[in-house]
Amino acid sequence: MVLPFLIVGILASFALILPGIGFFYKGFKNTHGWILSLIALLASLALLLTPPAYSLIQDQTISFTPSLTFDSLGIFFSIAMLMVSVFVVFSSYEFMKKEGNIAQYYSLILFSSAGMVLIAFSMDLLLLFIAWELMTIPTFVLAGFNKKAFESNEAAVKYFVLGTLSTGILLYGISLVYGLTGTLQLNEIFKILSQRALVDPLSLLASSLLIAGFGLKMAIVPFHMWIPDTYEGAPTTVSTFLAAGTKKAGFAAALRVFLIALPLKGLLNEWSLTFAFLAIITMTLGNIAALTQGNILRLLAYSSIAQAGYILIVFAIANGGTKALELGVSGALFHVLNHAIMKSAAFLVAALVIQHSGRADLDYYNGFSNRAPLTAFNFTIALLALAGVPPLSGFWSKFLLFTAAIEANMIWLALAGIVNTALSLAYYALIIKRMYIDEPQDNVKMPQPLAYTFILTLSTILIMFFGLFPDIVISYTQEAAKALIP
Amino acid sequence: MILTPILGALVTYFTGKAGTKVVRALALAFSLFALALSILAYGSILTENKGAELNFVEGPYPWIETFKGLSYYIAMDGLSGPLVLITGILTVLVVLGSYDLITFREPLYYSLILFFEGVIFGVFTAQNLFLFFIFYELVLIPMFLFIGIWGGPKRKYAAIKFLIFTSAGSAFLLLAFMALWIFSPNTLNIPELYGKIPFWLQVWASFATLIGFGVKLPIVPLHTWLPDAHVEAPAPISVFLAGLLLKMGGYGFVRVNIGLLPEASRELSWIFITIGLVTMFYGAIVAMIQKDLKRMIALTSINHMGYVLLGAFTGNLLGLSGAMFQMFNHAALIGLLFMLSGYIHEQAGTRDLTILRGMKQLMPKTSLLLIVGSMAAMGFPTFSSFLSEFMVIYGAISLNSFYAIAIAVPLITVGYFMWMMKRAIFTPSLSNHYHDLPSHSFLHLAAYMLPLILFLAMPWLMLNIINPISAKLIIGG
Amino acid sequence: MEPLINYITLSAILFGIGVYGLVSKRNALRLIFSVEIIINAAILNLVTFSTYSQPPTVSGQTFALFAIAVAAAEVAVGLAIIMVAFRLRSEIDVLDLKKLKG
Amino acid sequence: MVDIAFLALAAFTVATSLIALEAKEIVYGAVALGLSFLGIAGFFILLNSPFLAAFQILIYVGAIAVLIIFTVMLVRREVWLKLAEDKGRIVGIFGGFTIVAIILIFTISSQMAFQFPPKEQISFTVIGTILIKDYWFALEILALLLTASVLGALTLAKLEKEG
Repeated sequence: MVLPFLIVGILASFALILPGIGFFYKGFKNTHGWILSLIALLASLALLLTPPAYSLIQDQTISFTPSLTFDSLGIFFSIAMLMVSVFVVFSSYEFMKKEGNIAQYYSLILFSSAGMVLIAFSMDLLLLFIAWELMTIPTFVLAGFNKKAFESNEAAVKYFVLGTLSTGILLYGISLVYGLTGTLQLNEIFKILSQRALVDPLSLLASSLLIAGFGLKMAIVPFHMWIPDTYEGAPTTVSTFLAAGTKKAGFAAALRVFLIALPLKGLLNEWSLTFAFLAIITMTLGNIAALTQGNILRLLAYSSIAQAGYILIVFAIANGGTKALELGVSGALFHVLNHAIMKSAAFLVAALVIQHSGRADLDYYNGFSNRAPLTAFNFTIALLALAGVPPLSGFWSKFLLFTAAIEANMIWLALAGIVNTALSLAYYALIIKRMYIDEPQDNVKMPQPLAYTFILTLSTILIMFFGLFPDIVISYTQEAAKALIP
Repeated sequence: MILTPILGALVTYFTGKAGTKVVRALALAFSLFALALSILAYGSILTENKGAELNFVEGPYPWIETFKGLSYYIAMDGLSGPLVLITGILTVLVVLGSYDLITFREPLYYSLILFFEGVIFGVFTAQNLFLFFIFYELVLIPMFLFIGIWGGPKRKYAAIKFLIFTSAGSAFLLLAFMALWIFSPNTLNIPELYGKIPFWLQVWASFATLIGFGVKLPIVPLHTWLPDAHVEAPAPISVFLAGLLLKMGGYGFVRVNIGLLPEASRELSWIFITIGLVTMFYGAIVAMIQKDLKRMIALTSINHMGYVLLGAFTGNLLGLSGAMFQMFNHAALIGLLFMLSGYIHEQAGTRDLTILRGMKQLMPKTSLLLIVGSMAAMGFPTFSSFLSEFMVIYGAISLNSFYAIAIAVPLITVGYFMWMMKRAIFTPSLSNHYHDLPSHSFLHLAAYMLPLILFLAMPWLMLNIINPISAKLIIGG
Repeated sequence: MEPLINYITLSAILFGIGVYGLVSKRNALRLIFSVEIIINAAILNLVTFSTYSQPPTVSGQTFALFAIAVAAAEVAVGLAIIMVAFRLRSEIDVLDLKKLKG
Repeated sequence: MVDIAFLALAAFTVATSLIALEAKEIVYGAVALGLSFLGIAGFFILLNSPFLAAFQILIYVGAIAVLIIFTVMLVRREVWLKLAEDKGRIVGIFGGFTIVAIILIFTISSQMAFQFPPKEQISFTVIGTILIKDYWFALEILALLLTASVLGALTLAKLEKEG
């Protein structure tokens, strides 16, 4: 139980120290901030990955506060999200060479990461809310970090309005849940609600509001309109952080709230149908919109919406029996991890290109494989994994999710997912086609900075490794799923 | 066995800087090595007469503990043997044939060829449905790049069309396999699934695989990607496409539908056979009106694959063995025809049958090969393709005499090949700037005929390996 | 004291006003006003439920406390973003911000 | 049944929030928004939560509203003082009413809609205990959050040297 405190402590103290140093020590350079924040993130990651961490799972005796838990679900999400942070910080090195306010940038990323870790571990709506805000508020600033660019600022304004709206909606939903039960502890909420003979209609309203609140972060379809604009306008490293990191935190929060606090018998049917509907709409719309984009960032944004649709399947099958749920949760967790890696990699390639050339249109990628062979290869692997081509990691998680849908007797949902996967291959293949087949406009070699190459190659290795040996992750996610399902 | 070419692919790619000669030599060496392996494997199955059993079993090694169904399980039996053999042969021939026809980005090309070979080996030997599916999907990537990079003028369109059709097809396949997995969560090893699937599931799975494999085969309403892909692909790749990729569909039908879903296959055989007949007729008739030599050959292969579907679902020994035999023969003969069309295109500058003439005087060697190849494609009794077509049709007739109309198909085929030959070869030419084949190419192309003649002369070489497995499949179990 | 429904109705109306503003206004500041009204409705809800819960609890009031503080932090950041926007251009009409198409 | 004080306050709050959105001059809107925050504080007193009321006045009225007014005044020299014609008003009204209707439908069908507050009331001093006992960690996180937002706001608002 000490671990979450420790991690948040490490991240927060580095986050606090960084601007302090930046203020007092005039010689503060990009390298310093980069190294310091990497140390903080890697230390936290190492703490989560060490074996003692797992022995602590069983030991629930040391507890400082009832609002935190330390379970495998939380560890899993924290690992996935911290990995994204590491990716982002690592590749920010190039981006920050040209920017001011270095210390603040890294510090805000660390603050936000601390918030994400906390979300993964909270068992109390109050703490969840505060952690949610700790994650969100720094990202408002980060989205508008490029103060001289209109696009960045527009992205920030839109993101801010929608972000605070999600705060408001979330708050309203939480207030209803609190009004129904008189408590904020997730376990207690479930206990009290399940003791009632009737399901209060207000709980339905509350869950819809919570779906909407989380959905704004998760990029579920009716709440997705800000996503492409923000991802396009914000500095691309920040978009990576938003798409691969904070979005996952939305799923972490939603999983906790919906599978621990609100799985009520009377509610489940309405829920599963709503979620199944949302899932189908989200993936279909995301994929179709992605097909028509001419801008790599918007394409990736829409594909990220589609990916959110796949993960939503897990909520839709909550009614389908323990086995389906177990498969689904484990698939969703795996997909979260995969998506964190694949999306980071894809966005970082876009970031690299934008930094080099300032261009985000797809035409620039024509003949990319000649100009930057290694980057093109890594990008291809990431895209194929996003499309769910076996045996890359993205295949297995989608496979688990779809199987769960079949297991829960929702074959149509699985079918929709599979058809969508096939559809999505089309636009990923179009990018690959551009990179390998189309003639480039010019044959100028593009520099492949070491930081990017390292992180992209690492992601390729991870994608292939998890693809060839998915067992390592799946056995863990299944354990986490069992912990989550009563 | 699978690893050899894939390893070769990596080596070839990374030696790419050393120059194209090294790359070619390496690719040839690796493919020859793979060919030797496959001949050895084939030979040992043949001599020990173990066509019905699994040989060279690797596994099942559990791959993913939590998915009980998935294991690494590879083996060869009488069904995979001939296909593995022809894969080995075709790869060597394609590597040889690419010397003249592929002129840029060689390292990538040859490494993709070897990668493709390895994956195809995987498809034909996988004994686990998941493993099979993974290889099946992986084939798409090199093929997509082949068509897209080295293809003709409309290559981009053809590549994307190919990818979308086939990936949509495999989506259905995945759905079927997932359903099977949910039904039997502990294993998807093909030998362990025999006869354990309830009938209703078999029916649903049959429909899904009809689409899934049907796209690859291709059956008629789903075939439209094929002519485009063939026409745009470079000649050596067309050989792969027609010779091996289409076989994946046929192989899938035999392995999965006949093998795992026998009751449904029996009940629904009229659907499959009807589609097979339609495919045969369609392929033959549409081929007749083509002006482009290559497009004509592509449509011929649709026609030929119809035989496979027809034979496989006749449910008797003759038909099934004939279908398997046909797959092997077709791979060899279509390889020859496509390579020829490639050479003709290069030498004569056109494949348009309305322009192409007088090859008899100007390109005697080419004409000879074209005549021979066409004869093989017609099912002329000097080649083993005659044997297999005969077996299929005979098998079909013995099932239901109505299927005798299938006899009409070879007649149509003969008709349009004759017309083509009259046009292109025997009509006197108007110009005389065509060049004939160099003799090394002639030898290389003639090599395609070897298996066809060999297996006509000694059909037992093939049938001894095929018959046991088809007998086993028909009896069930 | 009123029955609970009166308070919920009130907060619902405030929520509705917020939504109305969000849908119909195209000025960044007014949008922030609307969102603040929604947050206030939620806070009012929290305090109401805290008082009306049986047996009475104060965690709702505690939550409200936190929420108010968080809202303050959010507004500070939001206004800073608006200031940047203002500096970049004198127009902050969101419709004009629609250079990026939705 | 309905308290006059409640009614009056409700009317005041709703009216001021509407004015906040509809006022021609955005400065008046900002002031009205502050007043509506004040109205909410009034409800907190009606709900026996004087501590919350004090907090609301301190933070929302004293800090947020003032901050907003300052911003509005700072920026008011510029063109965007006048609002553009709001096109989506009818849709907006429809959306607002839908939300109100949905919430009310769900609430009325709920068992607790016509509840009255229990007789006994907890003293607000308990809040302090809870803060220290259960939510000390959340409090620390809140401190982090405030630091982060101040840091962020400063970063954004700071004038860069190059201009």
